[in-house]
Amino acid sequence: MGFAASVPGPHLPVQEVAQWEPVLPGLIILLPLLGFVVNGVLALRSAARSSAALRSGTEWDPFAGPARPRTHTLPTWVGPGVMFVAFVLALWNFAGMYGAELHDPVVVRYWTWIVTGNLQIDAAIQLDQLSMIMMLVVTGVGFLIHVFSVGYMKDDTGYPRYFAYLNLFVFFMLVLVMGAGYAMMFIGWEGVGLCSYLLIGYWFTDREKSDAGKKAFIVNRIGDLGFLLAMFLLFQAFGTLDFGPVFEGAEGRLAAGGATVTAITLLLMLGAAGKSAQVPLHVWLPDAMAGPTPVSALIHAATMVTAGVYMVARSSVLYALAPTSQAVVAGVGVLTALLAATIALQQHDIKKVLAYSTVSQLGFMFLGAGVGAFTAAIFHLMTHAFFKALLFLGAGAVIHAMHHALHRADSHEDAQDMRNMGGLKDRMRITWVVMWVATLAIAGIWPLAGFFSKDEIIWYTAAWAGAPSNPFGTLYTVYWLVALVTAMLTAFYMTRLMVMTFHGESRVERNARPHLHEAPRVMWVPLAILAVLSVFGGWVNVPEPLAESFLGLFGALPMSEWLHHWLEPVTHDAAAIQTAALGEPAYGAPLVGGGEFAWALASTLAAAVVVLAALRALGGRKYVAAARDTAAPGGLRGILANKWYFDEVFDAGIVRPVLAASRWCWKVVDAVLIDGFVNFVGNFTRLAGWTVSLFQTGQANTYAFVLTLGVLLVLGAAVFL
Amino acid sequence: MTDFIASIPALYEDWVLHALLWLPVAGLFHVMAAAEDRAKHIAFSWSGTVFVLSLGLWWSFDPGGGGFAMQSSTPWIESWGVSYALGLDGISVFMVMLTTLTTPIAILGSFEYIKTRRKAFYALMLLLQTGVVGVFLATDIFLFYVFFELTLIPMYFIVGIWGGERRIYAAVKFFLYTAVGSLLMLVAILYIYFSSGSGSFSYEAFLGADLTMREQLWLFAAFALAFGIKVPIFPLHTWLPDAHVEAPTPGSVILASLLLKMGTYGFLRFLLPFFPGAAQHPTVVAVMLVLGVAGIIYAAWVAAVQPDAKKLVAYTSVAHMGFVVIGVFALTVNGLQGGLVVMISHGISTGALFLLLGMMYERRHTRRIEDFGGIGRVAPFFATAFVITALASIGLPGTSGFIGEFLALIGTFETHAVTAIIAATGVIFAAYYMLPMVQRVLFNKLDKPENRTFADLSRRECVVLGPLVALMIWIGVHPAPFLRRMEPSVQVVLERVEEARTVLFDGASDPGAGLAPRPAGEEE
Amino acid sequence: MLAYALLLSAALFVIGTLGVIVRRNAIIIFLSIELQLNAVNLAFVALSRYTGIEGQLFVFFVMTVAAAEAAVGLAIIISIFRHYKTVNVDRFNLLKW
Amino acid sequence: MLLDYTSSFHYVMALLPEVVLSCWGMVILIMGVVRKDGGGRGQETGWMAVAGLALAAVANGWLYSGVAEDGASAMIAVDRFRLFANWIFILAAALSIVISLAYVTRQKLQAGEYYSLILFATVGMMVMASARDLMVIFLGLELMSIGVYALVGFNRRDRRSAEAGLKYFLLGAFATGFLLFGIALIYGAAGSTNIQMIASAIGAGTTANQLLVPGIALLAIGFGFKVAAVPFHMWTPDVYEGAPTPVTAFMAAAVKAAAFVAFLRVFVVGLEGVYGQWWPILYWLAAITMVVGNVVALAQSNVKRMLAYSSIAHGGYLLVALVAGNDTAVASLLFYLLVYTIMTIAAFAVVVTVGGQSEGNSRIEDYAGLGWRRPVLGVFMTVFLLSLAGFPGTAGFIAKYQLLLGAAEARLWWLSVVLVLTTVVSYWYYLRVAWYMWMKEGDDTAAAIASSADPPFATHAVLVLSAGLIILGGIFPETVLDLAYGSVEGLRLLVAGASQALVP
Amino acid sequence: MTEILFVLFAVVALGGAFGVVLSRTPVASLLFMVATLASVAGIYVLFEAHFLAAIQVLVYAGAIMVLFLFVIMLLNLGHDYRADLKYGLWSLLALVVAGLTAGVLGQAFWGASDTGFRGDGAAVAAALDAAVREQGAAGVIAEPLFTDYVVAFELMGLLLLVAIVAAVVLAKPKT
Repeated sequence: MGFAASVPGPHLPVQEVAQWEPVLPGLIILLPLLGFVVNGVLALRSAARSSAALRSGTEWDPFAGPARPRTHTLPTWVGPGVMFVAFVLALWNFAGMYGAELHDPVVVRYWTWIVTGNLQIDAAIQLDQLSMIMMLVVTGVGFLIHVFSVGYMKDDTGYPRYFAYLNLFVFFMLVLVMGAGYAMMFIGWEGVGLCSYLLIGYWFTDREKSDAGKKAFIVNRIGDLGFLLAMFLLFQAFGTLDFGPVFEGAEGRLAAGGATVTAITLLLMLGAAGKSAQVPLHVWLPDAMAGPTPVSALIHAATMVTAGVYMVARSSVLYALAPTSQAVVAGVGVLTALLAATIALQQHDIKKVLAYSTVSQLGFMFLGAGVGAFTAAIFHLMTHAFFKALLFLGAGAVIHAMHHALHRADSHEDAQDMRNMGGLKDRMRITWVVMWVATLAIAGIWPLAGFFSKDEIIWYTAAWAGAPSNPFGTLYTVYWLVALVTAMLTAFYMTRLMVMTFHGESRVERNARPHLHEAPRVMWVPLAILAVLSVFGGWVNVPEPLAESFLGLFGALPMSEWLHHWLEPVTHDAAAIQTAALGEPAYGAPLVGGGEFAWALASTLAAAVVVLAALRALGGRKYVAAARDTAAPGGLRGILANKWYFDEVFDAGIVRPVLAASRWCWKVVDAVLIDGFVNFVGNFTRLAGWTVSLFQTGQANTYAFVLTLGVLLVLGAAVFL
Repeated sequence: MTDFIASIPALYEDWVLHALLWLPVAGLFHVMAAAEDRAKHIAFSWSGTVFVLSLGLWWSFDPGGGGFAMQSSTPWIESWGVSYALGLDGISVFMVMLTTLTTPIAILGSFEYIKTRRKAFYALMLLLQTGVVGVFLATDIFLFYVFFELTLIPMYFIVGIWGGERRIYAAVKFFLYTAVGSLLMLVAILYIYFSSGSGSFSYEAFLGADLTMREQLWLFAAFALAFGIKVPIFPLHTWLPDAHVEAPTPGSVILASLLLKMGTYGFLRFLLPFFPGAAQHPTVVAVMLVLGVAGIIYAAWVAAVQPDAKKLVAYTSVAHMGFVVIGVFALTVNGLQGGLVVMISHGISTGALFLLLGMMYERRHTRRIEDFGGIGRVAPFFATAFVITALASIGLPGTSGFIGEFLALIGTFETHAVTAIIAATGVIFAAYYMLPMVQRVLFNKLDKPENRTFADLSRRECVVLGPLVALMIWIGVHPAPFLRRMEPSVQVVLERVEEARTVLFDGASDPGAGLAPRPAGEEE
Repeated sequence: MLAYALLLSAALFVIGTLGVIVRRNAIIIFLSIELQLNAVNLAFVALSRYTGIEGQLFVFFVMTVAAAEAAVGLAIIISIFRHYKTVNVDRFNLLKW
Repeated sequence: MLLDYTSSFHYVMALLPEVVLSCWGMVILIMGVVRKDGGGRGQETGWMAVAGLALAAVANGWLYSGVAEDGASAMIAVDRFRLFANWIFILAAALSIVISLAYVTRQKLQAGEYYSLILFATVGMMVMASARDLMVIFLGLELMSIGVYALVGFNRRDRRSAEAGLKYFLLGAFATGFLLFGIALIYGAAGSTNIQMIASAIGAGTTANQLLVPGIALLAIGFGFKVAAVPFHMWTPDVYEGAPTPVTAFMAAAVKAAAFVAFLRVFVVGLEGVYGQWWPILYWLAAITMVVGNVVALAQSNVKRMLAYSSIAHGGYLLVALVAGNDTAVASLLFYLLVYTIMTIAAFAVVVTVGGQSEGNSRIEDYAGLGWRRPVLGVFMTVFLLSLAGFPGTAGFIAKYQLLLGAAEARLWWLSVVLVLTTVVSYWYYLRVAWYMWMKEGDDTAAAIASSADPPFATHAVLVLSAGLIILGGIFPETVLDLAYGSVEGLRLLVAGASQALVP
Repeated sequence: MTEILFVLFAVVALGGAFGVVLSRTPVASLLFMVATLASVAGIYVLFEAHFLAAIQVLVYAGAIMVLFLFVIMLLNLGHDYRADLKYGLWSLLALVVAGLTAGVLGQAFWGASDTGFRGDGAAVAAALDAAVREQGAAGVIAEPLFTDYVVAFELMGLLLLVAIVAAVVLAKPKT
């Protein structure tokens, strides 16, 4: 026996399908990791300096000197830089894939990750149309947000740490969307959860903020449990967790509508609900607004929270096989959309409104994914990434301005409370404009991005409700109606936000008002780009009838059904299964009766009406600044202001009981029962010893007596037994 | 010359196991002979040398067919059939390497912590290392038992002399608790010895013992008690928090990283192969799984409400070892391999956690979580290491903890889905106990003036933690080399269980006949 | 006859035992022990009629031993009397528990 | 050389160690009288006694190495069992004398009488080991007992010593009565007191069972007293506590060993045929002894008294070997006794050293911090305690393991379980001494005690030797183990021959 | 005749024994003991053990008991009238235990009759009587004492030596 080389080394990258050669796909993932490492080292160096100062009783201000220290200048280039290169690479690959008209996913294997007797998981990435879209969104929007952050976080002492976390987040997000199997996806899944945790609690010395991070992580883990269990079931059913074999074998191995596939999809749904903040696991997302605003834009609006939608879309084949799960997904989605929208009506924190708006929009995406409109869901995911990122960044610009102004005025007013704002439009023109663009987009006003995507989801809901053999037809109709109402609510609360923030009289602290100013260029340029995307982003997936109609200016606008075709290879299996099971969807929408065009027209008009009505109704209202606003709303408004009491119910129903049970386990079971028993055995033995030793009276008579007693016993036993 | 170089591998394989086992004893004498001040350096050098030596195992160990490699056997007490027999297989190789790694790290980590009676301390540490390595290397049951018990004494003194306030209570509790189990196991060992009729205490001879189901169940109970206390399995765990809280840092590290592993190692090495029938008896499996799951959930809950950071981590050990228990008794290859990885991972991450807590204690002389807060601001390197370790401990993908728990759970799911589902909630509860501690120690306001002078990691402490953190991530990212090395041995265990299934459960005409002797026993 | 002798021997033996238990005077306790030895001697003698001369021989040995014990025992009693000024065994309880 | 007892010279040869030792004892006695002790003189007398023991050991070795016997019905057995046991007694006596040297001088005891009594008691033990006749066993027992009675009460200045002497004497004599009654009944039942004759009578079925059965019970009681089996153990703690510590050591090791050896020969050899009659008695005695001995030891705060209870517990372990009764168990009894002798005397040597002038410092608190103040004493005491507890790495473990092996071979599972569980109990009180020594700092009194606890050279030598032997025996026990196994051969062979010869 | 004498001696012996245990003064106990010893000597005679009967009276009742008396007198305990008998529950317990022990022994001995006990008891007795006639009462005992039991005999010598040494050591006054 020598130095055996029987253990094979890591696999060289192996490419399974050679129809198209991806360009350095691994580098797309690695670049953000590289950024993380560089920024992380810088962060540690700067933290070391500041902590050394702290220990000696002073504070280290990195911005005090004439020039910023290198630890605070390098990240400016490294952070967005790696994102930019990654985005370019992603674009390059997109172009390649576009040209190759790829049908099957390209899987690139790097090394064997886990290998046991009957399980092999490779560190592999999968490139297909869906992951490509996600990569573009993640790197593209991510890049813009990085750039915005340069301005937003400029004066934060933890600047390098911030970029390290942000880069790490993008790394995990890319792993999530590019992983070639559920296991890889899970790495990213938990990884982004970690980064979300770190970034929410970025200002970790603030108790509330770090609480929020913790809450996000734990709630996410509840969802992760579902994901984990789904993986176990998948492994049991398929013996692998790779996407390829699972989806190819799904129809053969799993009975359509059967318990297994339903269980798998419901468990996946649980995972998705955790990550995408669906009811009832949505409670973490509003709290997550504790993080820096660009983080909210990137993680809690544009990318991470949509991972659930991505996962459902990715598993479209499985969902198509499980109509019940689909109905559940759609139901959860629509319920979430409605509840979140109602809550958003009564929030005063600008970020909270956006957070609930995000939850609501994610609900729409789930609705889409649930009814089988996977493309529509992804489409909405994409457009939502644009306009919600824009909204958050815009809000960030507002908060940035407010914060500076209040800081200058030595005011302790809340910089995020809309009751302290008002009339900002005069001082923040650009922000005001782009925010309106985004608001109209999310409200679903033609021809902005949100109109096409949201519209499509609602329309598909109706269409599938009318599918001939859909067992849940009625339910779908209800979904559709709720979705409609929610869409109207969306328009309303967004208008409310705009009105309270930018219009009317200024309620800003008088001394602070002069200090309000527009965001620097590094911040508004990304806003502008996103605004453009919010306008035109929806044009990539316009059904032909619409594009040919008045809404597409009779084909004059560059609209196409491109996304639909692009995602065809990913979704057509699911579509085929679903159509086979439920029948063709009813292409005439209910109530409206007509086709896409009539419906679209009606919906955009309705949305516009709501926006205008809201403007009128709210525009004239006098708002009271937060400091003076003591009136606690009652009735339904109170319920909404208190977010339907979800947190309270969880607290009383789960958190406290578990805590109480934990205490009980510790103080009673552990200390009294188990340890008590153990100590009892010990003490009892010692006590017994002591008791027996009392017979040792020191008197010879006693000893003789005991001896005789023994004699009697032994003799008696011997003679009689 | 070239011949000599070519012969080095064979030479290495001939003596390496003996060297790993006895070099620490040599170090012990060296420490005893040295001056008080130099004791720590000497001890570190010896254990470091052992570690370097053990590194060769990574390349030279050949998993082969899953049997023992580098076996050697010398008669020791011939009249009893006891021999000094050592061997290494895919199960023990990582345990040995974990030992050789952890010991120097624990010693290095104790440089500042142990201020009094250093010679005695380091001598005991080295003795402990010999004991633990012996447990993992012995292929003779008598020899195993000797080492198994031998580890108690140094630990008893380490806890009792250098421990905290209630050190004596903790030390004695630890000692008696574990002794109860192991002595009953001794009786069981003798039973098998006479049942096998081979007049030998070798591992193979014991495998050849022909035991009926009834006998197997009794013996299983005795062995399971011994190992279950060591692990510790749920209701037998109360010695652990006390021992951990009172033990000095290096003691806790060794206790968590190595001594607990002796229990689960015993499961894999003895319990399953010796009593394959009992191990798959439905009632036994049910009991073990329930206890494993109970440990996971219960310990996580109890951990979550501990005010003492060290006690918290101690309870997490119980939870982690619960994963090993269910993985093992799932009797699937994934479960067993997962259990093994959890053992390795827990050894690394919990060891690191104890080192970190020790550093906290050295700086602040308190272990109460509420006495900290905002440490992240004053000690960024410390905080980074702490967070990474905590994440590895709660099984974040990309760290070693995930691989183990994932495999253990998936393996359990294959045969006992409900168990796995309940156990998987441990994933949530892990976050539930660990994150609040991280938050309350590292985050929140730096509002206690004493904490403002909390020093960051020194260079020595970086050297202590660096390898552990690196390993956590390495195993998390690329565990395949580990998994490949352990698989054949795990398969051997499983095959034995399978074999017994056909004999004892599936259509055996005479269940009383028991297990047929293994073919391995016939080969000579 | 043998049975009666043995019964008598047993009775004497048990009375001796009783004496050891209920008397406080060390000398009387010792005397009771002598009584027990005598009972044994009686048994030996009775049995010797049925098994041979050795029985009587043993009585001879036992008497010698009894004499030796008497010497040592009384010496011990004298020795302890010097410390306690009594031979009441109840007083000798420095050593207990 | 073959002993056939045709010449009375053969008797002398067969009893050579005993003869040597008896004569030497008289020489010591005269030495004591002639030289008048006091000063350092007593030490020389002591070393002389050790020399005599060495001579006896050599004589014993000569017998062991090749003397055979041909006298099935001889009263004296010349088998290796006896000779191995003799070595144990000699070793125990020698170690006890060595640790007595300083004590005797310090307490101004009469060295000549003291050492000669030890030697004579040793002769008694050797007789017990060699006797193949109940009467000779009885005489040996008395020889030993009378010597030890005197030794226990030897320190006339100490009332505790006197009290212990009286209690031991009264109860000892009392128990002797039972033993003697038992002998009488066995004699009546089997027609002989010769062990081989008894065995053959039982084999031939010519015993009177109505006498045999109570006879066996009474014999068990008589021996049970000497081995301090519960409930015949009541004297042990008091006597062990009160006796001069070296004498306690001697009693704990040698007296117990002698009683066990005789016990074993009578029961395992002589009464083998009625194993069914006596094993339940001993089984329960063993179980109760182990439990009570260990459990009550927990309650002790005096180290000497704790060791007394510990010796009761060890008696319980050894009874297990008797119950098992197979060759492994017999060998284990021998080996255990040897190891036990070393470790218990060594432990008492530490107690003697710590005890100081007044012998009063034997409370557990007096040991606080001793380990760090007197590392040599501490380390050695720890080794001895661990060995007494039966921990791996020490000879005590090997001995206990062999005992269990014997029990397991006899399939005495429950007794084995009791044995190991009570062993766990014993860990507590042994470790308690260790934790006082190492884990407590101790107050000024303890510090003063430690500073005066300077073992003299002889005691030091005993400690080093014992610790060395214990660890050596724990790691390389093979040689001595084989010797013990070898010593079992021949124990029963003659019985088989005798029964053939006797059956017409 | 033998039976009557046996009963007579037995009654006296038992009475004496009870007297030993129950007498209030040590001296009385001692005298009762002498009575018991004497009656036992009488029973020896009934069993044809004349030599032992003689020694019993001479050595035991004579020498040893006188030694006891000396000690009692030496320690001035002769008139120690304080009851050293334990009454009450203790004596009751002792009685019960002793009674039960006696019962067990009696139960065991009841069946030990002449016939069926180790073959023919009469033959052994006859052989013994013949030996006594031939060698004399002392000779019968002396012969095995110096042949088969010579070892025991020598041991007895040693035993007496030890007893002397022990007695001397212990009884020596404190210096």
